[in-house]
Amino acid sequence: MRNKDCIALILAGGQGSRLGVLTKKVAKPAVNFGGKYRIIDFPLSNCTNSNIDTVGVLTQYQPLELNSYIGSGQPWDLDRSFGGVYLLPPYMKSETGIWYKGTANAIYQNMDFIQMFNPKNVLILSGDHIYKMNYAKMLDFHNENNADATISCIKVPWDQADRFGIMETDKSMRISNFFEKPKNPVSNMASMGVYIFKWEVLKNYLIKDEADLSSSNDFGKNIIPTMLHDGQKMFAYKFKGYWKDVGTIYSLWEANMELLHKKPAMNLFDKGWRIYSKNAIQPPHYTAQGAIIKDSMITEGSVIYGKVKNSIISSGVKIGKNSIVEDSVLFPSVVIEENCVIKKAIIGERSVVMDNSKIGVEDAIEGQVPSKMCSDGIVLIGSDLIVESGSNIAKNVMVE
Amino acid sequence: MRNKDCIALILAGGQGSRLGVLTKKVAKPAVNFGGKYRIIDFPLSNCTNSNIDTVGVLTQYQPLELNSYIGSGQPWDLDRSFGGVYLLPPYMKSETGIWYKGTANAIYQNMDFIQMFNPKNVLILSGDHIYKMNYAKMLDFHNENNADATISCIKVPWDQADRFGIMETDKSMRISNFFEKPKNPVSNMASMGVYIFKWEVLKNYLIKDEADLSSSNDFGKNIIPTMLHDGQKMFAYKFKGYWKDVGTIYSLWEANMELLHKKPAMNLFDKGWRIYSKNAIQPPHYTAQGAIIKDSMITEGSVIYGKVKNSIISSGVKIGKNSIVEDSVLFPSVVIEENCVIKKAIIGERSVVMDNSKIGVEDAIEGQVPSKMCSDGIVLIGSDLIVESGSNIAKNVMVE
Amino acid sequence: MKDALGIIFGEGSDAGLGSLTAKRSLAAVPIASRYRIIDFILSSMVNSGITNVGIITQKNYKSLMDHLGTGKEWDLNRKIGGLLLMPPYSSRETMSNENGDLADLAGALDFLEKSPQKYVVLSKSHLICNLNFDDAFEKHVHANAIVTILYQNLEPKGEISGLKNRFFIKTDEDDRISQIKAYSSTNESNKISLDIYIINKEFLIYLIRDGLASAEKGSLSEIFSRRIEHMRMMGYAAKDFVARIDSIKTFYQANMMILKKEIREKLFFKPGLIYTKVKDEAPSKYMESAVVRNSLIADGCVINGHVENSIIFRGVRIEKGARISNSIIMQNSEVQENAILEHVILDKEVIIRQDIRLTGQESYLVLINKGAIV
Amino acid sequence: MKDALGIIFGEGSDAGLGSLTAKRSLAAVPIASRYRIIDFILSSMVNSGITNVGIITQKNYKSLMDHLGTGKEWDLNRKIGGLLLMPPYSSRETMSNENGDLADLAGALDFLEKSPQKYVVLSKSHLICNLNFDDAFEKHVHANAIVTILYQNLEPKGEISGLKNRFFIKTDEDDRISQIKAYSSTNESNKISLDIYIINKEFLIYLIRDGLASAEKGSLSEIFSRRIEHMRMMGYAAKDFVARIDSIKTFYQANMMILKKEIREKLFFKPGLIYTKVKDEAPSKYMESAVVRNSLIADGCVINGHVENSIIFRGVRIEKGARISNSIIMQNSEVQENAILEHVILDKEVIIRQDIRLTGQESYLVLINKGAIV
Repeated sequence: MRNKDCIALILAGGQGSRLGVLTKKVAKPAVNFGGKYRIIDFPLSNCTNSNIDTVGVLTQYQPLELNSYIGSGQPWDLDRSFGGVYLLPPYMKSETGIWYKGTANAIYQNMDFIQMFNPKNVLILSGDHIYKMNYAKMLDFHNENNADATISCIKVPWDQADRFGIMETDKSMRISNFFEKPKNPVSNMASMGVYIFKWEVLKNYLIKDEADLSSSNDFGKNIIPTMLHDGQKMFAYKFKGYWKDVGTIYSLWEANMELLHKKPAMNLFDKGWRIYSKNAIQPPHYTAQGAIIKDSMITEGSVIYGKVKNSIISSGVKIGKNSIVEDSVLFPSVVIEENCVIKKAIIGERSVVMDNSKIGVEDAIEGQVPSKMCSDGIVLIGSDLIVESGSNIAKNVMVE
Repeated sequence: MRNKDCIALILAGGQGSRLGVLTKKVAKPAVNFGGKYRIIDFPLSNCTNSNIDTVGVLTQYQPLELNSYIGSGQPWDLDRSFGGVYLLPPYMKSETGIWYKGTANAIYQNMDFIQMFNPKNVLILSGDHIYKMNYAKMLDFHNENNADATISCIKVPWDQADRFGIMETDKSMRISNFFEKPKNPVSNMASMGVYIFKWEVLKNYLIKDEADLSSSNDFGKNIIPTMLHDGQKMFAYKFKGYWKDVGTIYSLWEANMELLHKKPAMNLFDKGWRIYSKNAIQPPHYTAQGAIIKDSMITEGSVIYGKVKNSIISSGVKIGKNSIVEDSVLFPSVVIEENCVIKKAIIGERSVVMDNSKIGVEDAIEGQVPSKMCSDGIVLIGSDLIVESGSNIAKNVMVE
Repeated sequence: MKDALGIIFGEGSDAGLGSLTAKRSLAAVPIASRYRIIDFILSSMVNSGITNVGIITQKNYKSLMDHLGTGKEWDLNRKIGGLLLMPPYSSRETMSNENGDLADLAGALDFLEKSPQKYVVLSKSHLICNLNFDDAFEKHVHANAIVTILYQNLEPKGEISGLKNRFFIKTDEDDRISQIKAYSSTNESNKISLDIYIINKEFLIYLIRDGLASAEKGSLSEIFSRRIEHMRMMGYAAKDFVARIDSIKTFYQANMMILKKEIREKLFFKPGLIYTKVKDEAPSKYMESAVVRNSLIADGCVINGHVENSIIFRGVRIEKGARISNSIIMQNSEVQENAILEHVILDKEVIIRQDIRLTGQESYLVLINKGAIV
Repeated sequence: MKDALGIIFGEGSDAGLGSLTAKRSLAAVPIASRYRIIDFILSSMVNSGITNVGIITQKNYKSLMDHLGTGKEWDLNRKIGGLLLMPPYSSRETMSNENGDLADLAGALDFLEKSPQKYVVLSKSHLICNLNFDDAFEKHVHANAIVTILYQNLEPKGEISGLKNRFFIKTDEDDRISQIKAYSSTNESNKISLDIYIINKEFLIYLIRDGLASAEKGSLSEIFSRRIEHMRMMGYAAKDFVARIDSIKTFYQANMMILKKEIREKLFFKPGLIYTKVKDEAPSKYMESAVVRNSLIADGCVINGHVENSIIFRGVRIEKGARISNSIIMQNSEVQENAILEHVILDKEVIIRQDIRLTGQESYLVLINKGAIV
């Protein structure tokens, strides 16, 4: 029987309801990012670049687009004969089947899958963070410490620490305490939701946790505190670099805008650590005679006649004459007709903004209710919508 | 947008409980057949050979082995960029998810998937029949008749007709009546569970059927009778050739034995219509000095020292010296040690029969209860079992 | 069109692309910001439903092999059929190109015989086009033709440059071919052959065998011309845009024509998409002082200078103050600050240093070799 | 071993396999019922974690290309790395084989330079083996060696036939190599080189460049021998079964050796599996009068005759009354009723008609060409 040293499992089942209309029809990891990527490209590419060639993607909510996006895994070189990428929805055993109850239960339900590869370690990832990370280095750290579990952590601003799992460690980085979303954080070392476990050890805890009917079957709330309580060797691995949870409209917009910095913390041009994505099969983009483009990223298939400033333009986008797009993120195949003004907007796939429209220009307009999910003036337009000629959409509005 | 003329959907969700211990851990379409195949190889290879390059496999029950068997679809040349093979388990939409309720509901839940390819026709198949069929010819017949639905049918013995959906047709083969499992059949033209529908027409019936809370959401019981009642153009397509439902232990054993006929009706050697399967990566089989093999099929990785008669020997099987295997089907990696006698047995993957054992020789043995699922003297041994030295297992016994 | 296989000649025998084809076959010459020349005819075949394509290569085909890889991007990574590169047989190494098309096709005999399809679509690689052969194929089968030659109507007659190596055909009202003739100034026909053929496979095999035995030379046009009396040959008028690359000049013109909206919108999208090797570059980044006009830009570029009427390939860097016009800048080249390029073609990985000025003319393009530092 | 790439020579320069290599490279010669010779060294590399393999081919590599396809069966259909066939450069066509290994390797320079790995595992294709290079690789890195040569101990000294083209090495107690010497009857060492090398990539590149500039000839053994004073070379004793194919005789012997249980059980399973092209044949069918003893049989065969001590490839038919012993019958051949074959090798697609009798000797095997009808 062949073994794998380490396989990865990506938790991609979450609905991502704070992303509003963007996750109406797709799972959160399938949300577009940075012009030609989807969020899940980041953990998948990290795996490939870290020489981890076996990845299970645990899906549950609206997986169709994610499934057809991932396909055989070829764009990430994950179409391997023994290993590669597997999509793992819940399934029925004997007469019964249950949906994934929590992060730990999702892994529990796929123990047979993991056992196929008989791995020494499993790497647990979540499908909703933008970052570049060499998991191989974390695995080395894990092995050097002969750890039962290693949790990757990053320093967060103190005032945000109560939104994370917070760790206390000794000098050797062994974890002495773990607090899930503490009201009064004792440290600002936050868990990134990236774990490596010895599979033999984790397996037992998953079985115990499943048997415990009071458990919410969650890594942060149940598995990790229990293991720590039992005195298992658990270490914190310090990650330095860009790491961003893009779970809200604002953070998604902000992460896109950060790509436009002169020297962005998330460098997509690094040939030593490419982010792979499924190709859109589009020609080069075309910039017309009258177009003005500054501080922006533009990708294949776009055709620009208007003015684009500080924006992310995805594949196949058309921007008509005399239109202005600023501080915005246009998803694939969006069409902006002529004489429009678009400010601080995220516009979903294939939506069309007809001519003479204004989006995100006015502070408030009668009859338009600002969305709770939008903040800081961001306008969110869903997929496959048509914004009629001469429309005017105020800041903080979400259009479904 | 690209379209497909016809895509196929294979209903592979059934538990196949009449196959007893063989489907304890795997879905019925993943059950081994003919030495190096699994049942689903037949509809998949038929699709490839009929130039249908887009196939959805609807899974629900124990899909892990099926999923890892099908993988990217490469063995069937179904790893296509636009199209290829997709595994379709049930999933959650918004807050809710429901398991497949019936055959029609399974297709209903995957309407978004089908819509991705915008096909003119859909071919619905079941994953538990052994046959070779050119679906392209049936599609031609369907198109020539400008049919809303075409149902493939085969003549069955009159005394079995009450187990099938039975059709009455006029001379042009237009269906005038359809009876699901009639007590007093008026015809012996039985539905093979192979349907072609115009997608636009089927879509509407699926939506209507789903809204009907009294429906059991089944093609044979609901969709087809309703369409017929509405006067849709439905035709019967006569299939001639080998077709076998392998839903019971006996029929599975019999179908295997039929391969050993001198000129078998199911010819696996036909280079014009190959049955593809996932390769086991095994060396050629080895037949030792003292071995005697007659009227049998042996495949890669097997090593035969004993006597094999009228049997199917799958990949990686070992048969020790002085052992006799007759009228049996040994699944992959079965080991028969020395001095055993095996008669009329089906032995599951990786099971080991230790030396001096007798299987299927005695009519009855005290303490061994014949299984309701076994008949005609067939013994069924499950997967991953060890039959201890000197065991004696009577006819019609199922060992779990 | 499951019943047709494709054959593409990797070389144009008349490829005069200077240093662009010094170390690569014509088929592998980069074009239109992210493609290689062969992508267009290969995608046309794939979009017509052909799943079995053989490519006849001669020399210098390492870059072509590298480009095509497993054939994945064209969905030709198939177990049944798929992409096959046909290198020269060792027994053919002594032959020279002068032996003509049949000698080149001899390397494909085995492929032709083992493939189940009954018809062959045969083309050279040097056509920039987006074609669908379904209609021509149906007409070929329906007309019981042995060969169908795809042609275009020249309006007005004989107005394209570089006609001297081209063949013209005459057809009757049913499009049956009555004459195939090399271009001459007194040409009486405006139907110019595209050198794309639909041929019955058994006949092609016969022709190759027969031609080898008798050492018959020349191009397929000449060979068909000699047999015009004996066989049923049909013409088929292709109405889509087709540019033929057979010189630096036509190469440059084809690139510039793609800047035109009406050509671009058809060439890349209709009737099918054009596939090419994926490079996983980030979207291109326009910096603060970027000024870009009427240009095609691939992914992975960083632009801080001026670009006008130009074709920019993947991974190109254009620094502040640099000015590029009417030029073609291939993959991973770098144009440093205040450099000025007009009517220039940079091959891959060229570096143009600060303040350098290179100026060509439309009639005399400056061509810089791969990897050069200027 | 993610930090090593593989290079395999498709030809053995000393391949004397008669008509078996007339139209295919040595690497593509069928062996052991369902494999080609290259499968063993290629699978060894893949099982050692190498994901980037270049194969240097010269002539006749169409069948090799066809066999390897997209590399899928070896899990080498990769986007990053994978399988690369390296055809001869056109500039090299004038060179002959006598220029030696460095000239052959020149075709791989580009591949070596563009690959990210730091080490190279280099082998000829003609070894029937199942090796794992992990341990040798670790020792190579740990010992700071520039080159590690894999060798085997001959016990007793010099007992294998065909030693005359082989090289022997002497090592000190740390396995550092002190001498590399061609075989002679007075040979003092029992360490015979397998011609498998682990080499630091930068050094290999230097060697190729340097060797080309000075037109250095000879095999790598000779080239390393000349430099033995200047560089740290280590030996590594491989303890597994290795058969070397360099004549019809060694080819036949290797096939027959695989009939032995202890060799078969290791060669196909340990340390890894041996991959080959999948053909989708049905299981083999034994009919009523089949008698098979001590033989290896691939899938897709129909056996109704007698087979003893033989190697039967895929899709072979053996009719009633036919008797085959001590023979190798390749793919899709057919032995008709009452024919008798002893010590015979049938290439692919041979037909032996009724009642024909062919008898060779172990010292003189009868070899029938591909496609022959006897």
